[in-house]
Amino acid sequence: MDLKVSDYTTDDDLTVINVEGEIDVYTAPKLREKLIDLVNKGKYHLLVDMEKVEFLDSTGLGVLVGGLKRVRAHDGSLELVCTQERILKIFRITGLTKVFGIFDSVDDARENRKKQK
Amino acid sequence: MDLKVSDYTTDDDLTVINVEGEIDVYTAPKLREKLIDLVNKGKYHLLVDMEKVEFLDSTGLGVLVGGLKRVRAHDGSLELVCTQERILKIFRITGLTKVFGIFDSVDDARENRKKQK
Amino acid sequence: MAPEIAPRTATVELTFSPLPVHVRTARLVATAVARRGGVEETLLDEVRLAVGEACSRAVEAHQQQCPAEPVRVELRDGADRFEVVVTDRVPNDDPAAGGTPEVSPDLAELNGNLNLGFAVIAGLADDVNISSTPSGVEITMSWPAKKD
Amino acid sequence: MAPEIAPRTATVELTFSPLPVHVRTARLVATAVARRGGVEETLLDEVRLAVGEACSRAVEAHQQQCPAEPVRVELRDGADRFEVVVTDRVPNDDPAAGGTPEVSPDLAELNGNLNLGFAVIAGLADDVNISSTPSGVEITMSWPAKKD
Ligand SMILES: Nc1ncnc2c1ncn2[C@@H]1O[C@H](COP(=O)(O)OP(=O)(O)O)[C@@H](O)[C@H]1O
Ligand SMILES: Nc1ncnc2c1ncn2[C@@H]1O[C@H](COP(=O)(O)OP(=O)(O)O)[C@@H](O)[C@H]1O
Repeated sequence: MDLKVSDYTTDDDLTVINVEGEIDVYTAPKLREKLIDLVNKGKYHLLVDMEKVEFLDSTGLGVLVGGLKRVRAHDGSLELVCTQERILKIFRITGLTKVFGIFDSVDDARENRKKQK
Repeated sequence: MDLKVSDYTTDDDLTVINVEGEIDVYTAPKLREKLIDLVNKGKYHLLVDMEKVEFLDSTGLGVLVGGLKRVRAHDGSLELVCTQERILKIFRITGLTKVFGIFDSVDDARENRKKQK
Repeated sequence: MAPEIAPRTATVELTFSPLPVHVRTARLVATAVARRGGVEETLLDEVRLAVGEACSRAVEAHQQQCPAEPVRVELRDGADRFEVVVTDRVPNDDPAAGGTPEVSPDLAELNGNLNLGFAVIAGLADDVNISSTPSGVEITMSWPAKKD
Repeated sequence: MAPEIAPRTATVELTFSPLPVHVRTARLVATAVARRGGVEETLLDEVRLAVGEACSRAVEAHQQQCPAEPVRVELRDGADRFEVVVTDRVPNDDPAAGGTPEVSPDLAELNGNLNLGFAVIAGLADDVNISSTPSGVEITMSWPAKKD
């Protein structure tokens, strides 16, 4: 029920953030702090893995949008891994599928990143 | 969460009632009907298997006491199988451990019944 | 709200039509709020059961005397105690006097002996107070809670 | 209570101090009552999310303007609809006008764009009504329910 957030950085300089649990008005501050913290440490290419997210509300969306704004200020990127229909639906309803790159797996996102370089 | 009640009669004429789920103010009527039904069918030796009961409140206790009264009117018996501490606690708090025979297993109860014959 | 609420006490209040099914909702809410309020896991079973008993009792009383009135459960997440107050609106019904005379024997059996319910509450709550007022019966129960 | 309640409608009402943690309790209760009220399993996710959004919005508004006042959620288990009414007590706050001007940018970010919340509610509830009255904002949402 609560939120677990952890991260690691790949050798191609992508920081993957694993999020597990419910991202809601109660737990979103934790994710927000993590994103701010990473940007402060100079990590500007973020990939949020949402596969273990059980619940996401608009507060969580707001935090992701906020993170995107932060990394963009440094020419960075914030992309998502998400295949769960119930979570994707929320991005779709709010039109945010057009704002975030959404991938089926961490590997897909890394592949895409290599292509763009 | 809801209550499942089923029964079978052994060849030594003991009717075992399997109860699964929560016995509370909402579901107790179902158990009560089952007990009444069995007594009406001439089953006077009942053994209620509580091993799969997840919750029991005083309404459930009341139904068991009511069943006991009914079978006693026919020189019958109503005994219980229960090893779950959280359920036993409720019988203890209300003093009903003195009223019901409580066994560790259906086999134990049948063994005891043979001895008494 | 009762006057004794400390200003910083967070409260959740649930009111519901007097139906047995809503006793389950009350148990669910009480357990969830107690858990978050720092009541130890080992005590949550007791909270669930005691709150259920108090609500069952209130539902039964309302069904007989005022089926249109809701039952009220207040959950107070205080500094070091988690407190639950279950209030019915059946005036001058003395709960400890044992059984309501008008109940049909079947219903009384179905709902258990009222005193069984009280025995359960008394055996489970860390601290219990039952007060019968002109506007109804108020059962206050509490358990220790740890803040972290 | 609102005048439109049919006499036989069973209701559950939850009021809570405006804290994010209680939004979880509201979600929990709404989902449980909807399930029992006959709302299809496939719609429960929508109920959970929409009720959470409406409550988050009310909690945010109360925290800024009236932190001592509780937020109210009414669940009406009617004949063929399950209805949820979330009421705040922030007067003349026009929710659809987009954002409260006094909010610090950080808080606004944290709580999401208010319009995102409304977008979610509008996208999920089968039927939504938002009314801003002198005593507060009332969001009414409903879903079909089957009785058996
Ligand atoms: N989805 C649900 N809807 C209604 N009632 C529920 C639901 N889940 C649990 N309950 C009830 O609420 C009580 C507490 O629930 P919960 O805290 O989930 O129990 P547990 O700790 O046993 O998992 C239970 O006694 C049960 O009756
Ligand atoms: N024990 C609990 N205490 C508080 N909140 C809970 C609890 N269990 C679930 N919740 C919250 O209530 C909502 C609905 O719970 P539930 O019906 O049990 O969910 P699910 O159908 O996913 O099992 C969830 O979004 C979760 O935030």
